[in-house]
Amino acid sequence: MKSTLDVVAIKSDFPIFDVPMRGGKRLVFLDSGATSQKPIQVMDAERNFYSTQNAAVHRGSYYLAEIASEAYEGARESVAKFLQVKSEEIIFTKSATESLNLLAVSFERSSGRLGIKAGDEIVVSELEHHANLLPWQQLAKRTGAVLKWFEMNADGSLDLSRIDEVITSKCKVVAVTHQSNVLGSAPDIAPIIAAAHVVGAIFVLDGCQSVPHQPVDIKGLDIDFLTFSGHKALGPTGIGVLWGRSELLEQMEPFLYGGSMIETVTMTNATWAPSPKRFEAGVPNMAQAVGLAAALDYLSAVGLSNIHSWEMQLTEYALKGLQEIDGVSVVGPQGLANRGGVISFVIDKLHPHDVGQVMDQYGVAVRTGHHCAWPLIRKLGLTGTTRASFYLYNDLADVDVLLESVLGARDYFRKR
Amino acid sequence: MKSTLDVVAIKSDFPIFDVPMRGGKRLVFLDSGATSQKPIQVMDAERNFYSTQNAAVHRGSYYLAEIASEAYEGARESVAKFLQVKSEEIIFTKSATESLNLLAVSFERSSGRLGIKAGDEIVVSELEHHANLLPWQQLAKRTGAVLKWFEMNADGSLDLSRIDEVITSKCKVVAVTHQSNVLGSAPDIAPIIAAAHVVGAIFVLDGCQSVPHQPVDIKGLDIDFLTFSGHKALGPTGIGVLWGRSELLEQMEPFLYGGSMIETVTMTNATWAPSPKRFEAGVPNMAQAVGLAAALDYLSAVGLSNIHSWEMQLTEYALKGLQEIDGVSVVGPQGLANRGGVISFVIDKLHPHDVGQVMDQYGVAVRTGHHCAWPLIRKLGLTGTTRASFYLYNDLADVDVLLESVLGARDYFRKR
Amino acid sequence: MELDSLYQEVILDHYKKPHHKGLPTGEIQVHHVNPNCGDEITLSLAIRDGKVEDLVWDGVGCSISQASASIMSELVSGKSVADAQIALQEFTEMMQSKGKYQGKEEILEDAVALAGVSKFPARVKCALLGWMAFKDAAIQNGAEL
Amino acid sequence: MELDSLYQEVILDHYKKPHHKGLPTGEIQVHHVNPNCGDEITLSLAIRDGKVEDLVWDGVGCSISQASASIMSELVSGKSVADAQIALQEFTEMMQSKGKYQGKEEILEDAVALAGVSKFPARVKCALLGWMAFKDAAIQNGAEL
Ligand SMILES: Cc1ncc(COP(=O)(O)O)c(C=O)c1O
Ligand SMILES: Cc1ncc(COP(=O)(O)O)c(C=O)c1O
Repeated sequence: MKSTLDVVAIKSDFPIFDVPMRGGKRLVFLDSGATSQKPIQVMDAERNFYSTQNAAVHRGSYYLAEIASEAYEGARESVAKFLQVKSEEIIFTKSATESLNLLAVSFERSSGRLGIKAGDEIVVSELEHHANLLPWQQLAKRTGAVLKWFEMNADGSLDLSRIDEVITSKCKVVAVTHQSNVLGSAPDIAPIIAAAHVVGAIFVLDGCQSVPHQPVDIKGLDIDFLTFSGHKALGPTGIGVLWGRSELLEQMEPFLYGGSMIETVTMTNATWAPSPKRFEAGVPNMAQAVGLAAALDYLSAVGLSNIHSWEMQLTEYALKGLQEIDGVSVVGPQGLANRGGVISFVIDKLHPHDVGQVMDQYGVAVRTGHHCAWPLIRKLGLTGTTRASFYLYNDLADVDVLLESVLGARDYFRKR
Repeated sequence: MKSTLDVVAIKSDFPIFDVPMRGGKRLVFLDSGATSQKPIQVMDAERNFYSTQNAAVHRGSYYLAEIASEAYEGARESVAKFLQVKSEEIIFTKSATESLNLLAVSFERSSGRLGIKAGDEIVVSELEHHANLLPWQQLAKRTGAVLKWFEMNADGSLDLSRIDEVITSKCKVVAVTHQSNVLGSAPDIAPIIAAAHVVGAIFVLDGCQSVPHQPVDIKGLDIDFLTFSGHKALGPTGIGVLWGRSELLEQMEPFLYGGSMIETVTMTNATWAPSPKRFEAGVPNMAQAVGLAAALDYLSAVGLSNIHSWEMQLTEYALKGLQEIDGVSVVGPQGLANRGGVISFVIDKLHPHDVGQVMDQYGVAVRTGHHCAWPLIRKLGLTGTTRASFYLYNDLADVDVLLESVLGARDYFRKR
Repeated sequence: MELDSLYQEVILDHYKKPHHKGLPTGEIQVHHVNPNCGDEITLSLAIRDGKVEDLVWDGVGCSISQASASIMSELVSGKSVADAQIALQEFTEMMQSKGKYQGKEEILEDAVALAGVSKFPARVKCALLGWMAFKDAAIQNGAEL
Repeated sequence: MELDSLYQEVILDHYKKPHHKGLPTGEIQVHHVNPNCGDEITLSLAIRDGKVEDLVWDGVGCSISQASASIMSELVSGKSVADAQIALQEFTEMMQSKGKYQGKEEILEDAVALAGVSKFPARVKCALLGWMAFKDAAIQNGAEL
């Protein structure tokens, strides 16, 4: 198997891999599904902002404020270029979680096509991360709207057999993930998007697990909103992106109120600036925006297609290895079709916490538990899984240690 | 005049002061009221987190996740120590703006003493930054509550003569700033806090302009909530702090819904984790929390009292200089009583934008306009002011350049 | 001094004695604001026989925003909508050039004096305020811009 | 191996054959969850003559949370509330010691085997789950803890 990318060179950009783990073991980081590691380029971009450009954007007419504004708006343009959308359609949030809450609350406050009221229907799926379930579930509770969902099949795909019952003419919003953060399965969203648009509903795509890992064609998908988190895409913590069609953003009420998002203000009244400013109240997360732009530049330089195909090679190798170990069951899709580089598995009847603990002794960082997708885990009749997720800095040796540690975990408890 | 602190040493910690401004001029940064500059210690703390500790907190049982959690929770403890409150009372937000919106929305969703409903009264003041006006103004509009406010006197103090009419038994929340970001005036909040508590209302203090600049005694003030922004306190962008009494936080509904803030989740229902987790949905701004802790350590090492008295010396010197220039009027408090290191002024009938533009040629970074406090500016019968704000890295030479540039601005337009 | 390229004499002249400034009386009045600095402008006009007429504006703001509105109103008043559009486009291009494009004097007349503004990104919005109000008002009066 | 200090034999024994595990039948049932990993416990007990009695728990979770609940129920059952409280305090102190405090065996009995857990911060909550449920249930049954 040959890598489509130079993993050795890539790894050397990430200082964390020099840090010894418990017992001096080298770090085998297989938890990029939770958060990614950061290359020096991203740290340098932030430091450079603080050292040479830092001032409050959009608020001063002095030189440094001009430079800061250019850096921040330049970051917006970078993100727009990365997603191949218009720059004014990019809103910086603090995380995908904030983006999705922003949408739910803004819809609650808006009227017309985007407004949510009693009797309206909101559709999600059983695959969703809590961040793409709870804002909608609670919005439904607050407004009297009805929350509906697509059920999940055992292979991690969605049951679309009753799509016309799930998405009806009462439906206002459909919010679905591009890829499950637990199983790695990529649901067949095309028919869902089409069905949503037939009834005039808005389609929101949770791109947290796809945007950092593969080319995502927003126009081709014909979606209305997309979000992802910077920290899962080599970027800093504390920054998320919300993309939306400008004609929709212009109709939406604000989420956070404060400085820089207004047009005029009196004690009793206020009007709002156009988007994206309308949705960016306060002094923004400037350094993080600049850091995220550097992260996306890094990803683009390596190439999203290269990253994706390399992750799929790692996934193939890991899947095969795991499936050959007696006592190990891969949960979700067993093959390479309709999936990304995230694998969940269980060992014997062991609790994932115990499994992860033994794997940790090998320097392996995997996530254990319900992965913030508790309904999905319950649907599978489990209390949790152990999850390995890959990124551009992982190599085949990492998978070898993964397999060794899985065997180790199994045997540690079998023997005792 | 002798400095209570070693400004030369301090300045050398801030790389931005090596950056040449327009025309090669040195940076005279007098816009810390908008955002502060960052010392290398803060940049190093963030880089160190990303290079040696980065993993998703609270979500993994592996070594790196443990270290990351310790770093993040350690930052919470640092902030708590800085404010002399309990660690579990510290909530990390992205900014003061988010903190204040969090409170307003949480009160909208909560019931009992904290719940806001039609007919309830909410009290602010004419001094408020948009971030402490609009969330309450819009909350009132959404719920049918009544927004009331303390009027401002010409010297930037609040008119408390009718305090009993402003704060009545219908009052649920009083939200007031500790110091005006426009005029530097520090309103007399003690009687307001007392009046709020007599009627059982919650008192929220906007500490954006005080916490970074002077010791703030939360217990002594007897307030219920406090917020400030990291970026104004030498910290990174993208982090804010909300402190609240734990018995109140425990009664409050969440603001953002998502991962890590839950207790249990099904497709139709959810229950919430205790505070502070309840209010920190998603992978948090970990690096920024760590960076903020380093910033507060820096401030503590210099000493908040030293910083405050130095700023007051700079203010005295600047006030005197400005007041001596023909054509210049200082707006707000004319003396040193009840104020901080923020000075607003106007020159002749010049528009502040034009003034700031000339001052920029001297390397002076001041803010011009309404400073996100438009009602205050209107109340003064102005369209804007020019504002100079001081911090620990400013020195008397900075004030000299300020005065020189003010003269320059006046004469540039007088001559033509 | 770089500043003098920003504050050219014609700009200060227009600032001190603005043209076409008064109480807008037209039926359609547009109100534009620059929320960053609080500059405001109200403007009305009429379009008769394809020509821009009765342009009157009022406002508060910095020398750049006020002078630019004055120069704009002088320039487009009496012009055909088509010519006004050409001027608007030329001006916008100049403003977005970051100091690189000086603008054609035969199109922009006095407005070329504002070329220096484009080197100061924070001021570009000031210079554009009046022009955007004009554009908006013209469209609301049925012009196709 | 560091791991063996975590997974001591008595822990795995309790995990495989948990004590006092069954369907809680008391009137007051407490339900505690560790939201990070989804571990759950339901517990009921009675307090008679100042003694902890009828303690029964059910739950799902990792070996540490299940074993700790089992060891705890064995330890406090039949004890006076005062003694149970002493054990609870001793155990909590040990758990928060980051591996530095081994706990007194005369108070904690089998529970000292859990000392190693305190070196693994992410597992401390697992070990405490049953104990916190016990504390809650005791308080709800009128004990002063
Ligand atoms: C008094 C006051 N309150 C609130 C804010 C809002 O802070 P931020 O923009 O960091 O959210 C500011 C600063 O902009 C301020 O000066
Ligand atoms: C599919 C999915 N959606 C949403 C989120 C929430 O992202 P964040 O925690 O960065 O806000 C995550 C990750 O935690 C995720 O994997």
